[in-house]
Amino acid sequence: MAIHTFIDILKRALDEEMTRDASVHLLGEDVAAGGAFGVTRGLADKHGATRVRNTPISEAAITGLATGAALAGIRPVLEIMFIDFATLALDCLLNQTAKYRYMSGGQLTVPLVVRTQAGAAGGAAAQHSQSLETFFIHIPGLVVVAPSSPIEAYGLLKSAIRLGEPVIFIEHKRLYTMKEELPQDFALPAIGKARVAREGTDVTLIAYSAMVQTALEAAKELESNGISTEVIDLRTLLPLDMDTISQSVSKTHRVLIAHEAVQNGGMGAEIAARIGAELFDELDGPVQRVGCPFAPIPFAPELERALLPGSHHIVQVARRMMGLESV
Amino acid sequence: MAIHTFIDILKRALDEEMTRDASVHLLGEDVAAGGAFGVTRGLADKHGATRVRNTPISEAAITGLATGAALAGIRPVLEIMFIDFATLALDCLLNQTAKYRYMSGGQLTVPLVVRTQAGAAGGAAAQHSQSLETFFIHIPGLVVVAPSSPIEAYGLLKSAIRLGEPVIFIEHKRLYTMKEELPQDFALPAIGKARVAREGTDVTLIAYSAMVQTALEAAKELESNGISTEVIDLRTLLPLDMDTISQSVSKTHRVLIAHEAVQNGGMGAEIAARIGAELFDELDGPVQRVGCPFAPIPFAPELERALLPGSHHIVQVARRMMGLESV
Amino acid sequence: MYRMLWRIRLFEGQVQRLAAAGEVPGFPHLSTGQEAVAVGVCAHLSREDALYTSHRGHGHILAKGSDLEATLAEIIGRESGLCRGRGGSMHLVDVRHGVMGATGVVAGNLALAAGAAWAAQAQGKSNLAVAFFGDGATGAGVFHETLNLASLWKLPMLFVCENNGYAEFTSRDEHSNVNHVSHFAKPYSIPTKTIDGNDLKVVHAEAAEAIASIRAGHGPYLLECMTFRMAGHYVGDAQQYRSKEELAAMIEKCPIERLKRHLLADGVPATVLDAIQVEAKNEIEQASLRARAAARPDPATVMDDVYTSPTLHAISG
Amino acid sequence: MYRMLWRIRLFEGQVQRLAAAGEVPGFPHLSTGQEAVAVGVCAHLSREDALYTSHRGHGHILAKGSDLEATLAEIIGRESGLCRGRGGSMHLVDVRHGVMGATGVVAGNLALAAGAAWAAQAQGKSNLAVAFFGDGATGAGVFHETLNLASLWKLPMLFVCENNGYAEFTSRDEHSNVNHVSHFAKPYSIPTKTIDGNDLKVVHAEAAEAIASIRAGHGPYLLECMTFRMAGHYVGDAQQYRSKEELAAMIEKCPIERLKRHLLADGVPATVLDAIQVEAKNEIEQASLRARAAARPDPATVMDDVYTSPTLHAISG
Ligand SMILES: Cc1ncc(C[n+]2csc(CCOP(=O)(O)OP(=O)(O)O)c2C)c(N)n1
Ligand SMILES: Cc1ncc(C[n+]2csc(CCOP(=O)(O)OP(=O)(O)O)c2C)c(N)n1
Ligand SMILES: [Mg+2]
Ligand SMILES: [Mg+2]
Repeated sequence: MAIHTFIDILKRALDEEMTRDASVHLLGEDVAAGGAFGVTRGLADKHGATRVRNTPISEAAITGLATGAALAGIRPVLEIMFIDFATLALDCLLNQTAKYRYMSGGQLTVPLVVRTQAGAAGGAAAQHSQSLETFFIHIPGLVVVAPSSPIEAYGLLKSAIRLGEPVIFIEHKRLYTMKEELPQDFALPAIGKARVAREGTDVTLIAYSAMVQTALEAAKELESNGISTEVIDLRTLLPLDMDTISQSVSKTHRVLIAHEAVQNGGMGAEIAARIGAELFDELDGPVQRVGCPFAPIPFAPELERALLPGSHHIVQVARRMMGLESV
Repeated sequence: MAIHTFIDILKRALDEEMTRDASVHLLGEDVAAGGAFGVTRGLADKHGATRVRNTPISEAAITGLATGAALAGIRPVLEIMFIDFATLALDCLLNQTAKYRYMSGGQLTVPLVVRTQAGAAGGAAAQHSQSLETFFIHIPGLVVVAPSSPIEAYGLLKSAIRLGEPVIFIEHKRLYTMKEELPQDFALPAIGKARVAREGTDVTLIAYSAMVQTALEAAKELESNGISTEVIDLRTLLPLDMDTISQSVSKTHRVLIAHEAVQNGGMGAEIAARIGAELFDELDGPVQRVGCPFAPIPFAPELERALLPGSHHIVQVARRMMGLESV
Repeated sequence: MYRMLWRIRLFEGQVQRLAAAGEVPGFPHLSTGQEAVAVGVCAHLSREDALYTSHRGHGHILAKGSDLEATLAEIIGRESGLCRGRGGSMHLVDVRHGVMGATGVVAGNLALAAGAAWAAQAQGKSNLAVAFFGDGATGAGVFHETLNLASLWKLPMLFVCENNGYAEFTSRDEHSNVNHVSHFAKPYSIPTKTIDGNDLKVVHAEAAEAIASIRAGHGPYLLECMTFRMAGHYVGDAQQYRSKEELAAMIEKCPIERLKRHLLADGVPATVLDAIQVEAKNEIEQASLRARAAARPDPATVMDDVYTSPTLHAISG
Repeated sequence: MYRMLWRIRLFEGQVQRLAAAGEVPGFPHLSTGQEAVAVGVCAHLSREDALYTSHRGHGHILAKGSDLEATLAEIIGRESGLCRGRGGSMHLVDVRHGVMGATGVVAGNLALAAGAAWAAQAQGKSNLAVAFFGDGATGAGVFHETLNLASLWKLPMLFVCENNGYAEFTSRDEHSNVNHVSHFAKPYSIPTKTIDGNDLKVVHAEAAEAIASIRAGHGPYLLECMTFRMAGHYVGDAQQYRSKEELAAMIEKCPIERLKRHLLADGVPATVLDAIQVEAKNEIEQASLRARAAARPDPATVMDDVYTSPTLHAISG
């Protein structure tokens, strides 16, 4: 068993999928040079420059090109360097990519994966630190996946490439250097299913992407406070796996949702609304959210730290939910 | 007292603001010819071609241009013809317009109003019918306003122009031909405050934009069912006026939120989450949402009608909430 | 080709009549007056060549071979329509005939056409992609991004601009001071020509040359066809912004009249031409009768085809 | 101007050292080697002229007159920084000196600069707007949309492209087959020149001409300055993608060495030049000491300045 960083394991997943299926092609700014984070380094040498293609800085056109190629039978894996710039691709993703199958009355499908980097990672400031998954969960026709660790990324990326739908695949920058051992026997996870990352009985803590790691830390600390926390890793944000959530909530009766994105109008809002409507009678108290306060990400580290939600916020809210801390 | 359509009254508000303040300028595709719906017809003749400027079909650049002009002391009112194409302007709105004040440490402000048309209006199909307000409520630095009638549009547009912040002003196509009398004495509404459009005691029905009219219809029908409905017209979607909501919920203890946008990840999610967290003890039952099912807007009228939320959906859910209908 | 011109002309006339009668949902855009571009270009395309078009695309789609009845059925929102009534006038797709799609977003699918061209190149196929668009679309950044990509990667793609001098109600000189769309191709060294788009003979010959160049592996080509929008921007547009003189010039420019004169001069008997026109009229009328009699979509199927995988469908919020 | 070249060079050196020492958050991009463009262009600007720049903008901002200490303080995230530590290296704004902003989104503020130019025009003011950007930015659609708008409305705007032959780790020939950025201006009839951006004398003279043309009301102008990125894309970039020969050519191209040779040839004594260099070094060192000693922002103020109106602040979610 080998230990892999998030970066290495993504590369491995891409490499294996390209080897398995000749229609898989990589596209994006600097991808032949490895991309901004080195994920695709070496793949051009191995699979050829046609299948690993550098593009100009034209987010709109390369997303359109990838969509058109997907409609024509290629399986592109497109990298949009930062999710902050995915807005440049959003017209295409919203108005073409996501709607093609529906608008054509089922004649066409768009087997496309858009990999993109999200999240704050220390001083990247307001235009390189955002968590914008909410834009995508509001678009019928898309699938949104956000892995929480190297192993998760490996399986989910492979599943996403094989799915045959347009998938937005969100990689958190802070996870890139995280290491994990890849087990030898490994069943690919199903897109659309969440997983229980840690079992517990008092509070259901729902997270995704890097926040799952933060949630696990918080859960540890909460354990020493006598609070047993069940951590759910959503894996797929769209569609949302309410079954897994519901099973957990029927056990704990308390829910805390944590994400790095701005709280207002964030993913947590939808989850809280669904739980509030579908599991109302199961709840012993209000569903709580921990998210980013309503401001852009500031540059100075003190400010960035002050803004971003961390495990201490989760611990504090969870303690309050258990009556261990006053409001 | 004169009777005005939504279109006429918007024109009147623009005309008056341009007369009051020489820094107000209109920009957009075909605005000198009146725009796609005739809202700005005649204003170029009156205020001159410099202040009412046709632009090329360049949503990204004209939004940037308007933002740069606002930073330099102009008060642009920019029209983006359909909110469906606002995604082409979203990079600018998200990464420049909304963040400028914050990133510059308070040195600059962006007094800009972006008018845009939203909603389904019969056969406009998947790329001309969307309700995309949710993208904007998730962006710190923006203000989002969505009037529900001609009178509302008149006051809110004037207030938005005077506010001095970047405001997304969403006009529902179905309201354009609605007529109302404009009272002579008229205090401009404050941005950020909701209004109670109809008082009631059993259910709080929260809506905005054209859905307020639908909600009022539903409320009438519910009255004949013996259900007293309080209808809240949000007016401003960002920031959200929780005070008005809270007052109503403390009275009715039941909440139903209705909007035309796709329900998943929509505005209603945030409202429901806030109510669920902040007013948990006031609730007699789950907060319910009525929104668009998760699909693009289809073309054929039968399909469009089948998809869009209408007053009968509201009535049905409200009756169920009151125990008058089984689930 | 004379027949196809009439088919399109009469098809658009039929759409206009049905729209006036309230049978067409939404706001269809007619290609009346611009038929020669569609017919002249599509004459050189095979089914495997991918066609993308704009909001004004009925003509292109018919010229590419799509069925009259299924196309009309889509435009009036029937289950038997090309897209089962989901798409409508601005979103026609007919994969069987290589019609990969129309779009209501100006310039919104130009890069998709480049993607089709890239796919053909990557798969070692010989087919090409054609994108039809209006002059207004050249204001959109993605048009320029796509020119760059197409030239950089030598994509087998034909850009066809129908320059009708208008974008909605605003004339070209308020959109750009670049007189000819072909000028935009020059920095990229994309071969380009500005031609008379109302003369089918010219369009046919120039399209042949352009497509031969693309098929020979010389990369993209841009054809700017000067043409004339005989109808308003959309059905119902009163066109107060156009001068009487301009509208009067219409008959002179009409591509059907022009071709008719050519053919008569070439010795084709008028009776033959008249017969074609009558046949086309009958075809359209028959297709229209059948399309209008066809079933409307079942509201219960409204959630079909959002996703491919039924598992995603089942649990999607 | 020789002094300003050194100021920028040594400023960037200081940023690089501080970054290596972990004192600079994020990933600053240095303009080392490209100083002549900043100095030669900004020499002609007044405070009222609006300057917009890219992610590689330190030099432009210093040349426009911003304070060394406040600029550095911003780059290391202090409360005394230009933007109170909110912006950082890629988001420098200094309204007092007409520095309207840098951006981390490639090409993201070109249209904003056009907006500043339009505002000046609409307000009847005589000032202009300058936008600095890299060659990579020409791949972005909004660059072309902005060229069109600027030429159509005859905006008083100077486009300055620093063509350093690279976008990140990929050389220009993988981004476009258009050799010169100036070619993009041609369809719009925007006057344009491609010049040696490493020779301050050349830049200064050509910028004078361009700006005179703009101030005379002839509309926008595009200046393409061929230059050389002496550092990596960002601090820490190992630059394995560049050849030894290419890096060796650096010293030959260095704009400071070039100007020095000019000045010596003109008879300026070497001692004078050396003294300027030493003074610049002292200035930077003093500014750096003060900036590093300055207070860090107070975390309690993190929600300041999201909105202007306190009422919006108070109730925003
Ligand atoms: C991105 C976008 N912006 C605006 C519109 C509204 N609109 C529809 S058609 C049109 C004019 C298009 O002009 P042109 O490309 O010349 O095509 P034509 O209608 O002349 O065939 C506009 C502005 C749109 N559909 N898409
Ligand atoms: C819209 C966008 N896409 C991608 C990036 C990532 N990125 C940052 S700098 C850069 C290269 C820019 O090249 P160029 O414009 O030539 O400027 P240079 O770095 O050479 O000064 C890229 C691709 C970005 N910042 N913004
Ligand atoms: Mg046109
Ligand atoms: Mg460069």
